[in-house]
Order: sequence, then C-alpha cells, then structure tokens
Amino acid sequence: MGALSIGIGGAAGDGLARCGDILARTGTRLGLHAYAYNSYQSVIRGGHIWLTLRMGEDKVRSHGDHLNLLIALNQDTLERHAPQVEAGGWIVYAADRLTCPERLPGKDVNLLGMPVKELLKPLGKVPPVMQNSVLVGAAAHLLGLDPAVLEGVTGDIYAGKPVEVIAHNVDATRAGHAHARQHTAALNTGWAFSRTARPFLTGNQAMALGALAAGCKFYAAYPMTPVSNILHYLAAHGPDFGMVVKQCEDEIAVIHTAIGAGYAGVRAMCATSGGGFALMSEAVGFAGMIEAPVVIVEGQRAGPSTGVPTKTEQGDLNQVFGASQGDYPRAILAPVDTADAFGSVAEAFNLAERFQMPVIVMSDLALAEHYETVEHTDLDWDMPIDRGERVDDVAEADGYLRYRLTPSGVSPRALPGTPRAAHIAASDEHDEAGILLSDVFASPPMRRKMHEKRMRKLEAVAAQLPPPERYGASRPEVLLIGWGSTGGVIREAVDLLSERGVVAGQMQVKYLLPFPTGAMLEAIDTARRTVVVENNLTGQFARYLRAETGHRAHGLVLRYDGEPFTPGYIAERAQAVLTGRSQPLALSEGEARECAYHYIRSRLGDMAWPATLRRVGEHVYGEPAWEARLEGRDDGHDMGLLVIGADTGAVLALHHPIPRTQEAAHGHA
Amino acid sequence: MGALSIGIGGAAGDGLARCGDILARTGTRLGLHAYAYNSYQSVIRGGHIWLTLRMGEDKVRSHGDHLNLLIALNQDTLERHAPQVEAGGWIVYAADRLTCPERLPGKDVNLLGMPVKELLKPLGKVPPVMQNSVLVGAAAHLLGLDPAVLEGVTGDIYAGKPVEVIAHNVDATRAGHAHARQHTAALNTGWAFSRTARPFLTGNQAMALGALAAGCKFYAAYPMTPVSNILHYLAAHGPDFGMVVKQCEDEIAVIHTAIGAGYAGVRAMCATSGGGFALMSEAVGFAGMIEAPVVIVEGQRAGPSTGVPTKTEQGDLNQVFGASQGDYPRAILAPVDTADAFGSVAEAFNLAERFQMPVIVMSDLALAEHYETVEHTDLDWDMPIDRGERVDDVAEADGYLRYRLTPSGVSPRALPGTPRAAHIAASDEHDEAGILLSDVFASPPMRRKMHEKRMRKLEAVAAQLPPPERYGASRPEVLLIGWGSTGGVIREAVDLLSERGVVAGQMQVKYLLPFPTGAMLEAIDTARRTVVVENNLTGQFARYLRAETGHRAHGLVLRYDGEPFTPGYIAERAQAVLTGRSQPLALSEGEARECAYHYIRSRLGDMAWPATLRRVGEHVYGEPAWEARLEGRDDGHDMGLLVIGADTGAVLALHHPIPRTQEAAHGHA
Amino acid sequence: MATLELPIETYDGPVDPDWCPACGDFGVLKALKQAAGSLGIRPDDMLVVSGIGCSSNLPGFIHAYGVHGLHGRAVPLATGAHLANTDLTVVITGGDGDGYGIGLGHMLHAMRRNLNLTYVVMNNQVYGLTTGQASPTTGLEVVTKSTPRGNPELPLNPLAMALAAGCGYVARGFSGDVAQMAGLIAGGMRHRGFALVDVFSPCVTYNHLNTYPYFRERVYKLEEAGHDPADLAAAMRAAGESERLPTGLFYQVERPSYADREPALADGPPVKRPIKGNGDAFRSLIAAMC
Amino acid sequence: MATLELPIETYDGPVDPDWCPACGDFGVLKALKQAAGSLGIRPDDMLVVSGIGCSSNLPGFIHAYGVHGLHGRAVPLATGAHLANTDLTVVITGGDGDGYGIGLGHMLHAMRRNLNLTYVVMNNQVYGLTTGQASPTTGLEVVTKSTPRGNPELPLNPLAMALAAGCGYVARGFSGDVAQMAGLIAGGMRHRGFALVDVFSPCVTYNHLNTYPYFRERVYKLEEAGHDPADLAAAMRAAGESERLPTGLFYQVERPSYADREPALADGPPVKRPIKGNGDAFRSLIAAMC
Ligand SMILES: Cc1ncc(C[n+]2csc(CCOP(=O)(O)OP(=O)(O)O)c2C)c(N)n1
Ligand SMILES: Cc1ncc(C[n+]2csc(CCOP(=O)(O)OP(=O)(O)O)c2C)c(N)n1
Ligand code: SF4
Ligand code: SF4
Ligand SMILES: [Mg+2]
Ligand SMILES: [Mg+2]
Repeated sequence: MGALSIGIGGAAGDGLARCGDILARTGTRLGLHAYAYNSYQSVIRGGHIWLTLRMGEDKVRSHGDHLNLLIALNQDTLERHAPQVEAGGWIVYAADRLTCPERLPGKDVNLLGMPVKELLKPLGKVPPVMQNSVLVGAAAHLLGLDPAVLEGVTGDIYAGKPVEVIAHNVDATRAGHAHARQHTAALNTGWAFSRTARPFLTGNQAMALGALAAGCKFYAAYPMTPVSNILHYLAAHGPDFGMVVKQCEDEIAVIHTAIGAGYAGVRAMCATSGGGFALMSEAVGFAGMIEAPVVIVEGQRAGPSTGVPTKTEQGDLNQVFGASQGDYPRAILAPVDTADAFGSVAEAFNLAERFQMPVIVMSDLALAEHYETVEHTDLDWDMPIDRGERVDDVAEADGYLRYRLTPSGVSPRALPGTPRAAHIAASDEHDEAGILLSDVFASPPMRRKMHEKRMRKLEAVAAQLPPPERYGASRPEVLLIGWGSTGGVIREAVDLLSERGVVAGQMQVKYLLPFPTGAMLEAIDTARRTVVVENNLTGQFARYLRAETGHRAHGLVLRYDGEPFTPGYIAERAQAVLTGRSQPLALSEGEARECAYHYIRSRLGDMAWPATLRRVGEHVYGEPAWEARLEGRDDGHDMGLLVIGADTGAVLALHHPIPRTQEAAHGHA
Repeated sequence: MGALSIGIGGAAGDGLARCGDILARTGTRLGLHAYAYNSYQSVIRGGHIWLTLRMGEDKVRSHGDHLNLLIALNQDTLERHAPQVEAGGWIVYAADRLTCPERLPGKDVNLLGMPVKELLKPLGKVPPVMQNSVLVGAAAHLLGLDPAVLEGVTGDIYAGKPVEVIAHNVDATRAGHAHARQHTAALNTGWAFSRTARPFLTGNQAMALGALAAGCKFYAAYPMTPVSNILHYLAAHGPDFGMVVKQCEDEIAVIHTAIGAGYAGVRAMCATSGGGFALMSEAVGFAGMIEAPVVIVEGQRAGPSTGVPTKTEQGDLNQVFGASQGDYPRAILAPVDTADAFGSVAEAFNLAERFQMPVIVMSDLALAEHYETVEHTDLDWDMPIDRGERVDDVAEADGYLRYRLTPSGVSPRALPGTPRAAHIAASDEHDEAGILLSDVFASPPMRRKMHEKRMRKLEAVAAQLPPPERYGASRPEVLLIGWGSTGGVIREAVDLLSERGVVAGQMQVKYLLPFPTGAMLEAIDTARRTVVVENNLTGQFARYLRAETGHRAHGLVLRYDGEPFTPGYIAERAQAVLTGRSQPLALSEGEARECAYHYIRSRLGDMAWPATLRRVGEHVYGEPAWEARLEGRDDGHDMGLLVIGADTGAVLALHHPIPRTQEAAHGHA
Repeated sequence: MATLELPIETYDGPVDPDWCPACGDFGVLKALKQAAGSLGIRPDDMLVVSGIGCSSNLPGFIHAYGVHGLHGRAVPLATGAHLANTDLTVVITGGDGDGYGIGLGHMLHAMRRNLNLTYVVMNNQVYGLTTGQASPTTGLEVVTKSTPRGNPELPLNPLAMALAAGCGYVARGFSGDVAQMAGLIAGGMRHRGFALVDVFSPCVTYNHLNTYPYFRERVYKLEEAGHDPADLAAAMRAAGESERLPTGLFYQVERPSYADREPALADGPPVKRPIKGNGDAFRSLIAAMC
Repeated sequence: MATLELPIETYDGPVDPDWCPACGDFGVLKALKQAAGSLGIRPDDMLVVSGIGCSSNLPGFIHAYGVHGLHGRAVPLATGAHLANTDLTVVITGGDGDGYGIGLGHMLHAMRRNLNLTYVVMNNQVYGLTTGQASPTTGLEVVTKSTPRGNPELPLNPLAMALAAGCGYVARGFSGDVAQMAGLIAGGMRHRGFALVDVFSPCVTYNHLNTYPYFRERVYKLEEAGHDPADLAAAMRAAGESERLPTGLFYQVERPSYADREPALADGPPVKRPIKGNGDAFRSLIAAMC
C-alpha cells in the first residue's frame, strides 16, 4: 500500500499539533516518510483546526487528496470530515463525548468510538486534553505502529513537562493502543518499517539550519507568521554558533540592522512576511546601492494586506520583484521544497557576498510550516562557502577605491576596520571613491557608468546559476510550470496525470532573478501545452514568465482560498485545460456548505448545521444559487433555508422556518 | 523662426531660477509658448546649475537640443557651455567678472560682454546677484521682448520683497536692456507676440490645481524631491478651498492619514517619491483591502535608493506595479504632459471613489518640476465629479453589508456617521458584513469569493478607460512607444524623424493598470518596428509591455544618467535601431570631458580644466580610453594627463606633469 | 461610574470576542462600552481604530464604526479620519507591541500635535497574537519565545514617554478594575486633545509573570493617594514607580487641540462641506501663473 | 579640551563640506574630529553613520569609515554594524527631521537597549536639505514653507524624550562653542551605552529665527550652574527650560550595555570569529529532528 492520510480536527487549544507530532515521529522513527500540513486560524483558542498527516514508505511530497483515518477531537470535526473518509478507512473519536450520526460516514468506513473516560479512570484526575493520547494510541494501533516506539516518542515530545504529565500521557497512549487492539485488527499497510529515522522538519527549520551551516552570524527579526518560528529557533540555538539574534522594534529596523551587520562583515539574515517586506522594501534597494550583502527570507501568506495570516499563498512575487525604487542588482530564489530550503539559504549567502547585493529567498506558509522528512544528506554542514573578493590591507593611503569600475562590476570590498581603506558607502549615487554625485560633484556620465557597473553583476550571476529542474516526460502533452514551494505537489500531480494516461512534465522554477529565460523557452518548446500552477488569483508568475520569455501559458491552475494545492486539484484542472474546459469559478457544493457553516457560526451560533444543499436556478435571485437547509444539531428540527449565490457567494436570503409553536398550532387546527 | 533655446548657467544660490522665470514670464505674457527645464543638484549653495528655457510661437514640448543664447553667471558655465552655442547665437555675461577665451565659442557666435558694475553704479551698493537682472535685460533685448512687459514681470516676480529691491531690479533690467540695444541689434525671431498669456506652470502645480478642482479636501505629505512643491503650494492655498494640509512625521504616517481621511469620506491625496513610496507600499494594499479611496502621486527621481535626488528617471514602474503583498485592485495612471497632469489627478479621484480603491499617479522629476505653458481650457475647474455609490441611511439595523458580494464588485459605501450602518473595515480578510475570516470564522470559499469580488472591479475600470493616444503616421516604419511624462519630447522626436524622412509614429501610454492590451497590440500591428523609449536602465516598461502583450520591442531607447530626453537623442537612437546599430555604451567625448571635470573638481579643486581629449586604444589600459590633458585655468600650463576607461568609466591613471621648476631646469640644461 | 446615558448593550458587537477565556482584554472592551454609554455616544458617531494584535481585534467586537488597520499604524489612520470628520468620537485601541513598539513614533508625534484622539493600550507586556515574543514593555531578563536566554532590553515606560512628549491626558487602568478604567476612558474621550490610557491587561496564555494576582498585589489608586493630576513632576515620579504600581489619572492639562489650530477646520468638518471649493480662488491662482 | 592624541587633520575628509557658508554643521564636524582626536581613535576604527539631510552629509566630509544611509534609519543601521563588530567606535550623525521625526522610534528603542552608540543630532529646527519645511522641533506658530499660516504643532523636546526613554548619557551642545561640544561628544564616545548629544546647529539659509545670536543670548552652561548630572529629576527640569537654554551634560548613568548582555558576544566581535560555528551542535540539532 502507498501512503495513508490521517486527518486530525479540533479547535485551537485542543492540543492537536501534539497529536500529529506524536504519530508522525513514531512513523518516521520507524523509517516512514511523512508530510504534515496544519490548516489553522489566527486565534489562540477556538476555531477549527485541521491537520493532515500523510505517511508511507516512499518519499511523500504533499498532504494529498485522501482521508484514510480521521481523529475527531470535537463534534464539528466529525460533522465536517466524517463524510470525507474513504472506503476502508477509520474514524477514531471519544465515544463518550461525541456522537457520530449514521448519516455522516460513507460506505465501508469503520467507526472506532473510544471509551475515553473509562480508559483514563485509572490515571485519576487528568485534564480533558488527555483524550488526545488515548486517540493517538488507538490510531497507532490501526496504522500498525510499534507501541514501544510510540511510548518513546510520547516521552520525548513531552520532555521538559513534569514527570507525572509524561507518565500520564504514556499511560494514556498505551491504554488507547491496547483497547483498539482488543476491538479491531490493524490496517493492512504492508509497511516494512526500516527503522532508520530521517529528519522531520519544517521549511522554517530547514532555513534556520541552512543559515547556521552557512556561517550566518547575525539574525534580525520582527515576529510575523509564517516566519516567526525561524526567530524562535535561532534565538534558542543561534548563540551556540556565535550568532547574534536580535528582535527589533519593526521590520524597517530589522533590515537596516541586518544590512549594517552585513556591511560590517558578517553574514546577516532576516525574515518576514509580505507586510513586513513591504516595509523593508526601501532598504532592499539601499543594500543594492551600497553593495552590502544581506539575505532576506520572504514567507508569503494569503494577502492582500493582513489577509488571512495563517493561510498560504504565492502572492508576493510582484512585490518582491518590484521592491524599492529604481534598478539595482539582486537575486531572488524560491526553494522548491523543504530540502531545497536548506540549500537555498546557504546558496543565498554565497551569492550575496560574492556579488555584494541583497538576495531574497521566497518561501510561503505552506513551505515554512509544513513538516516533511528529508534525507540526512540534504542538510549538509560542509557546504562550500564563498565570501567574495576582499581587500584586507591597503598599502598606500587613498589608494583604495571601494566602488572601482571593474569589467565584472564587482569591486573588491574592504570591511570597516581595514587599515587605510576608510571610505564612505552612500545611498546617494557616488563615484569610484564613494564621493557623492548628487551634490556639487554631479556628473551624468559618471552616474551612468556606476549604474551600469552595479547592474553588470547580474550577468555573472545569470551565468553561474543552474537551469531549472525538469521532471516527467521529455515531450509532454502538458508541461506543468510551477515556482517555489509547489515543487513536490506538482510532481505528484504529474505522476497522477501519467497514471490517468496524460503525458505530463514539470518545470519548477527556483531562480526568479536572474531568470533562466533560455532554459524555459527550450522546455516550453518540447511541450504541446503549458499550464502554470500557482497559489494566487492573478497568475503573477504566468505574467512574469510572459515578461521574461514572451510565452503565454495555455492555461493556469490557480488557487487563492488560502489552502495549499493537492495533486488531485492540480491534475483535474490541468486536464480541464487540455479539454478546453474553463476553470470553474462558481461555488461547488462543498464550498457552498462551508459558506453556510461560516454564516451559521458567525450569525446564528452553533446550534444549527447545513444538513442538505440544493442547487437552484437564477430566476429568483438573479444568479444560480445554493439553498442550504439548516437543521438543529441536537434533534434535526428545521431551522430555515439559507440561499447563497453560486457566482458571487453572496448570502441572498435567509428564510426563517415557520416557528415550531405556530407549526404545532397549524397542525392542531 | 521656430523656438529658441536660452541656457542660463551658474551655481546654486546664484539666483538663476529667477532669471529664467523673468525671461519666461515676459515671453509668455507676450503670447509665446515656453518650456523650461532646470538641471540642478542636491546642494543649497554651489555646484553647477543649468537651466534651459525654450520659447516660440507654437507649442513647445521639450527643452530641445539646441542652444541659441547663453547667459553665463560664472566662469564654469562659460567653459562648459560656450562651445555649445549654435551659429548665429549669443553669449551674454558680465565682462567685468568673467572672461570668455576665444577658443571656446564656435563660428558665428556673438559675445555680449556686459559692463555690469558700471551699469549698476547708479544704483549704489547692491548685492552681486544684481548682475542677473542686467543680463536678463540684455537677453530680453536680443529676444525682442518688450521692455515694458519685462519691467512689469520683474516687479511681479519680486513682489513681496522690500520696495527698493524691486526698484533696483527693475532699474537693472532696464539698464541691461538699454545697454544691449545700444550695442547690438535684436535677433530676427519673427515672433508676432499675440499678447494673450497662457498659464505657465509645473507638473506639480498642475497636480495641485487638479486636486483643488476635484474637490480634494485632504492633503498629507512628507517633504521629498521632486514633489515637495505640491506641499508648499497646497499649504499656501489649500485652506482657501477648505482643504486640510498635514505634514506628517514620515511617509507611513502620510499614507495612513490620507487613507483615514478617504475612509471617513473626503477626497484625500498624498505625494512622495520612490523612497517614500516604498515605505507607503504596505498601506497601498491595505487601502485596496478595506476598499478605501485614496490618490497617491509617485514622483520618480533617479534611483536606486537616494540616488541622484534632483535628477529625473522613470525607474519606479516595477515598484509601483509591485507595491504591497498579494493581489488587490488599484489603478495606475502616468500623465503624459503638464496639461494631462491636471486632468489625471482629477480623473484619479473619480476612479478612486467610484471603485473604492487606491489610485496611483506616476510623475517624475522632469514632469514635476519643468515649467510649460498650457491652455486655459486645460485647467478646467468644472470637471465632472463622480463620488461612487453611497449609502446614506439604512432603514433596518443590521441591514447593511459593507462588503456585499455584488456582480460588479462594487459594494455601496456607508461613511462613518451614517445612521444604522456601523460596521468594521478590516485589513484581515472578511465576509460581507466585515466579520474577519482570519479568526474563528475562517472560510476558504468565502475568502475566495471576497477576493474575486475586489478584483472584479478592475474589469469595469478597464472597460471605461480610453485607449492610448496615437500620433504621427498611421503605418509607421517605426512606432515610438513611451509612457508617462515623455509624451511631449517623443512627439517632437517623431516630428524630427519625419523631417529626416523616417515615417514615424507614437503611442504614449497613460493607463498602466488596467493596461490597454488590445489597443497596444493593434497599434503594434500597424508598425514595421517598435522602439520603447524610457528613462531607465533596464527598460522596465518594455518588460511590462511584453508581460501584458507578449510583444518584445525591436529596440529600446534608454537614458539613465539623470537627464531627461531631448528629441534629438531619441531620434538618433531610434534611427540606430532601424539601421541595426547597437546603442552606444562607451563614453562619448562629451561624457569623457564631464567625467574629467568630475575628477578634477572633486580631487584637484578648480584650478585645472580638461582642455583636450584624445581617444586611445586598449593595449595599455585593458580597455579603450580617453586621455584628457589637464591645463591650468589661469594660464593653460600643463597639469597632467587623466586617463578614463571608455567602457567602464574608471579612472585608469593620472599622470602628473613634470613639475614646472624641473621642466624649466631641463630647458636650461 | 456615572449612570449610563445609553445601556452597555448598545455597543454589543456582531460576534463574540475570540480572546482566550479570562484574557484581560475582555475588561477593556467592557470599560470602553461603559465609557461610551456614560457619555451617551451613539455607535454611529463613534469610530474605533486599531492595528494588529489580539488587543487590536477589539473593534470587531463592539458595535460602532471600526477600522482594523495595519500593525502599528492605528494612530495616523485615526488622525486622518478625525481631521476629515471632527464630529466623530475617535478611539484607538491596541497592544503594547503595536503602539509602543512599531508604532511608537506615530504615537509620540500625535501627542505633541494634541490631536483629539483617545488611545487605549492593552499592555500585556508580550506579543500575544504572534504567540509570545518579548514586547517593548517586557521586563529585563524575562524569558519569552524570542528571548529564551532572558530579555536583554530595558522595558519602555509608556507613561513617562507620554509625559515627556507633552501628552495632555495620561492615565493607567487595570483590567481587574473595569469601573475605574471606564472612568479613565470616558475622561480621555471628554478631554480636548490626545489622551493615553495605558492598561495592565494580562495575557493569560503567554505571560505567566504579569498576571492578575501580580497586579492585584501591586496596584494602588492615585486618586486615593492624594495625587494632583495637574502636577507634571509628580506625574513623572508616579510613572517611575516600579515596586507599587499606581493606576488612575497621572496628568491632565488643557491646551488647544490640533483641530482648534487648523485653519481649514474653521467652517466645520471637511466631510460635511460641499465638494467644490472656491472657484474664484481657483481662477486667481491661474491668473497668477500667467 | 584635553590635548589631542591624534591631530585634527587626521580626520580631514576627501572633499570639502558643501554646506552653506556659516552653517552650524561646520562646528559639529570640527567638534567630532576633535573628540575623536582627543581619544586617539584611528580613522580606520571609527564608523560614522548617518541618514539623509544636510547634516547627514557629514560622513562624506570626515576621514573615517562612513555609511550615508536612508532617511531616518541611521540608528538601526549603526546597531547592526556595532553588534557585528563591537571593536569599532560607532558615531551617528544627523538632523532633527531625520532623528526626531521619521527616526524617533528607532532612537528611543536604541536608548532603552543601551546600545553602545553615540548619536550627534544637528538640531536646526527645520528641514534644511528639502529647502525649509517645519521639523519636529520647529516652534509653535512658526512660519515655514510647509506651515505658511504658522506651525500648529508643539515642538518635540528631544532631551526630555531621551531621559524618559532611559538614555544613559544626555547632553546638549551649540555650534557656537566647538570646545564644549567636542568634550560632550568625547564623553559620549567614552560612555558605555547610548549617548545623545543634541546640538543647536543653526541653519543660516532656512531658519531665520533660531540663529547664532538667538542662541548666544539664551545659552548657559550646566556645569557652571552647579547641575548634578546624576540627578534625573534635575535633568528633566533643565530639559524643560525654554527661556534660557542650558547646554552641557544633563544626565549620565552607567548601566550594562546591550553588548554586555548579549551571550553571542561573549567571545568577541562576530566579524572576527571563524565563519564555521559548532559542527557538533549542528549535528545534535539534526538528531533532535529524528
Ligand atoms: C508589519 C507587520 N509586522 C508584523 C506583524 C505580525 N504581528 C501581528 S500582531 C503582532 C504583535 C502584537 O502584539 P501586541 O500589539 O502587544 O498585541 P497583543 O497580541 O499582545 O494584544 C505582530 C508582530 C504584522 N501583522 N504586521
Ligand atoms: C524616505 C524619505 N523621505 C523623505 C526624504 C527627503 N528628505 C531628505 S532630507 C529630509 C529632511 C532633512 O531634515 P533634517 O534631518 O532636519 O536635516 P537638515 O537638512 O535640516 O540638516 C527629507 C525629508 C528622503 N530622502 N527619504
Ligand atoms: S493570547 Fe493572550 S492577549 Fe491573546 S487572547 Fe489569549 S490571553 Fe489575550
Ligand atoms: S540649508 Fe541650512 S542646514 Fe543646509 S547647509 Fe545650508 S545652512 Fe546648513
Ligand atoms: Mg501585547
Ligand atoms: Mg534639520
């Protein structure tokens, strides 16, 4: 059997991340590959959190399209996700707290309602979240995970907590495992369990490790989802590597502090998300102008503006490309997966120092926060380090020209403190010595030559970058073109298309600037159709591709509701492009149900749920619509009809039911 | 005779702007058209300032390529510009202060050395700048300007100064005029002098007036070249129109203040240059998200970073297009000349309010600061005003949905204070009522629909914008494509090409977003060759054009030394494209001379000047080079040889001369 | 607390707050409603502006006009809305990170301008929404997610800063005492000019040091200690206390507000004036260019 | 002034200043050279960082390492350079608009962090380089290009702000007294932590109110008036004076600097440490992920 997907749902504060962590670590210690994505909200307690963990014996590159095992921590989760469990799958929940109405699960789906209170009784008075460990134990049994390893992992995950907490959790998983084993057989996964553990980490952690391995000695940050974890990680571990970690008062201070450190001679990095990067943008051009190295991580999240801060998007390409006024040299890299996140950061430092310029590494919430197993060799401590041309001493006073107009555009750098090389690095245009051209010594031709010198550096950068990697058929019917973090999921989509008989290929762009125009055009030439796949509304990369190559993709697969792609989503829409069908914009039934949920929860509280949906024509409401019948969650009584426009998504009407008393009266009349 | 160009040169603090002003106003009051461009530096006193004033009977659209009359306020000006005066032209200067060596002027150039001290003697003790009025008087005579009008203008320009200052200046112009008339005849300009005065104003003033006419009631700003004058102008006059003018502590405060005012219901504007806009960029997306109207003027200057703050460039297109994270609706307009600057601002307000979004008006230093005559009808107080759909009262409490999901994407707006329409406008994604989707009420499909609603507004904007204006031949051999401020100079280049027998046309793009893709493709189809003309290094617009249309221009005419285009510069390089010649990147002789000047003035002071230049091959220095022979400014003695790389612009060597004493010794040996 | 002109439910928002149970911000929300009710401000005439943070979510939980702005920028946003429509009562709500960190400069400049705004800062001495990093008011040596080896920075003293910046109304409340806080906020709303109400508003999830009991043990009321709010030096001294923690009105002085000095506001709020201004003035500007 | 360890010409820059003749900034440049000379700081070990403004052009006119940064951002830029190489003597120079306007927040946070930086602000109470608009220290009612009907804002009191922010070295100089200023700057450079030297540095072109004679009539020296720089309350009082204008050292207190508290600096400046850190620590981080 291939990979299996486990979904865990609950509210913020339900301790859901830890459930996932324990299951995943147990699997990975046993030698499995794993991939975990957590869909959560910007709220500290409450809401609906949905974690998907996919595990298997081969490399897992996305959280997938399936649901084989559901762990429901609350009623909401059962209601929303039980119908999604596939045939042969299982639903695990606390039977003494939740009820799983019969109508919810599909055919051949098994229920494992656990008597949580009873199983926990031997432990004495324990907090309600302890249910989680019981359910995790049960799930571990279903997955055939060795209970000894499970117990070890549980202990490790709770390390640092009081001993009785650790003991209780270990006991609870054990109880859950034992009870499940008594009542049902494990799934037939066919997994062999090599028991060689791979590192299981997030993109953020990979980047932090990449910085440490590259010898970065300065990290400045201001907290912002989805990159705050880099700060937490480096604040905890950086000092052991001689790294100064500085939280600043805002992102403007962050980047200037990093540039100051880079100018003074250390490898310096900072990270932020779109809004923080907007604030930094003036300084990015400044670094380009004074030719100071600095590495900036831009972790995209769903915008515009504050947007949906805990959701993913690839919507900042325009911003990163356009950052700061004027033209200046810089490179933009978008790592294609977790392993590449490590390498890209390390590479960014080499580019930044060799070419004395800012280098931006574009990540996004999905890459930054999802966990994935990588190989040990992907995290290479001994990567090559190139610090660029330096001047360590100057014989003659006044003999040093910081901005010498060289054919390569690179002017050897003297750090402050270097004897006899004192000079000024100015944000104003300057001459070879650094003397300002903006003031009395204006000189249009000198300005022109200095500007050309800086930009000339990009020619050498372009020459040294490897071409984008290609996957799949060499003469594909459809070439999927992606950029950055979607490398894994698009690859799975290519495999899926192949399974469905579509000859497909993939070009995943990592180097956005300088852009691999030649290689892209060559790849495009081999394909009958091209489809750009990206996580945003306007197709920013598709436009970018056209700007750089003139090629207009035959179709786009976009997603901009905050969720990351799945292979099935991509494959289905790519096939639609091939058959000339247009991308659906109207609300699907599932989406209409979620819209109804949103309306109910925000306006009517949690007594109702959208029991059934019906599509109606546009004659009444001016557009086709979905009618959701609302029912009481307790006894299924009629709570009215909610009408949602299928095109606009607008709530077109809420028809209240005839009040029960009145209805009764009618009945008796 | 057509238009004539008058050049006035001196140092900052020499009162040069006023000279130009008096001459220009005298001409425009007499019915002439005029265009003035001032090339200056970021220094309060000193440096080299060069003002070009071009006047004639027909509309003048650029400062041109010629020099017919030079007014030199210092020796530097004579040295640098006397050789540029064309045959039949004149050089006016204070003969008792400066000397004009014979070698400088070309053939058929006339010198008018004025005995300034003598002419000023009757006025008693007056400051040295009074020379200016004498020279202006002389120039007015040469141009055939009515001395009575000249005196009136002088009085007006000095209005507000002490009466004796006014009187002295009037007397000085009179004396200059009289002396010149005694000694030489006026030029034969053939000008008829209709004596109907047109407004003579800068792009900044046109924008400020546009805002006043559009009913803008709030202007926020932070000083920054080249838009500070909008602040000065509106601070002085805005309150008479009920406009609040607020200088803030930085650009971030500026834009938020403007957005706050726009949200609260007044028409609000702000202006900045590239660096300030970078700081504003986060907020631009915020305005897009909460759907608040605001107008932002981005006055570009030579970047990157602080760059050359008093020089022009069109280098911020990438930044403005890419401003802020994520996708959000907004419009970008780039007025094509001074008259259009007025109309564009007014139009921007209508777009901003009708579509409830930020609108950015892109200007640049050349447009912002050059003076030009426009027609009275260009500055129309009675322009139409469209304030968009509003809700002024809501019958039922809770009946109002601020972000209603409408088919057009526009949701009627209720201002704070409107009864029963209280709601929240959030930078987080939200539903129709404004309730946040980022927190407990997350809903991917609602997010998708709200995102689509906002972006849908741009379809209606695109539908209502007029296509770009076209000039010249309908089936041109070469179509010059420009954007924004270069409308006038490119038009003159088209005329020049036509004169030279090249069938040329022009498309000047004003609406950058939404982009007129269809109209552009049609225009491109009519031309054999396209050449994009823009004031920056990388051809930002050419890339933009390719992104929007797929069309790659056949050639580019770029300029990025800080100076604005002239018709001749464009025509010459466009012709080079047609004949397959590549754009020259090596330093021209004139540029090499300016580089030598820069080196001399910054390193050696002002005793030397680069007397002659010689081109040498690359065998000695690794690249072809210019050898500049330096001579003493006083007696022409040898001061050495300066070698400047023609490709890189680097100073390759400075060979000191054999010291004079030594030389003398040799001679005697 | 004075009797309410409008009942507190007048201001009940469209959704329930999603703060953690027992978060200090609940107290602030209640106090703000009481303050508005005590002054009888209609929800339609009130505008609540915030930045980003747990505390900055407040405008979503009150029935009034609201703008949930960008992190750190509530003050200039409120400034623009206020100057465009001086008839609105504009209140700013936010956190210590938002207001005293990234937004510090804006706040201090607004104070010296004496803009007619009331600023309520829920100072929980931590970044709540981003899950617990050090804020500008986190104490020296305190361990947080971003300072696992102890905070190396001296905390900022917001009240001292406000006093030094010339703020004309400086007060401090505590979420454990809603009645006092409501009075302080109402006082700020009545005050002609900028008013700062700093509030000890415990973050029960990420700050286990500055808790309700921590404050209960330390707070005392200035009004009960004979403090004279007209005495700037005494206010400065009180602001400097760190063993016991004074609450109440530290300082108040009346000066003309910015709006009082702005010539363009002489004829009323710009939003209520006709869109077209003075055509004659326009024509004379054009004439001056000829 | 103490005798010079290095002659003042040591610091002569590559070009002559292009300030207007008699601009107050000439005095500051001279005082800075004297201060550096008195401490014997080699130009190669000194870094002068600025923002944008006439005053911020200073690093171009002195022989030392210099960064002419962005408007308002000199403080964080200097912070990074300082922490990367704590062996450098880092001085920040700039104007009132740059430092007290757009850069105010950065400065105040740097003060509470007690970063080892010396900040010299040429406070000419106007925006010079942009040709004469109101600055945060322009007086109430003063007419400038941006306030043709009089400035409606109270000026900011930089010394009071610095004192409230916990700055450990607060001084004021006057361009008319280079010797005193040199001493104050040298004191700031010697001080372990953040030092502010605010300077009355007249803009002779755009400020015709706060001129040399204006200051000459009003200044007096704190050291001659028996002021005790250890007394914070007295410093605050002196900062509040507006009739007579005290110059000299207002306040000084020694506290550990930020660098003293930063664990990563324990083994010396990061720039001097080997590029590769601790491989074993790296491997144990990886192990913890398995
Ligand atoms: C420009 C920008 N940077 C960072 C963030 C991330 N962010 C959101 S809230 C917050 C801190 C909030 O702290 P505080 O103001 O104290 O509010 P609290 O949550 O503690 O109430 C940060 C840093 C952001 N939204 N925008
Ligand atoms: C982001 C940004 N905004 C605005 C400017 C324009 N600007 C340059 S200098 C300056 C003011 C300088 O005033 P101050 O700091 O007092 O220096 P001074 O010239 O008076 O010495 C401004 C606003 C800029 N360079 N960058
Ligand atoms: S995290 Fe803290 S501040 Fe945020 S809601 Fe919870 S208790 Fe309140
Ligand atoms: S404008 Fe003022 S501050 Fe600038 S150089 Fe001149 S006198 Fe000095
Ligand atoms: Mg907080
Ligand atoms: Mg100043």
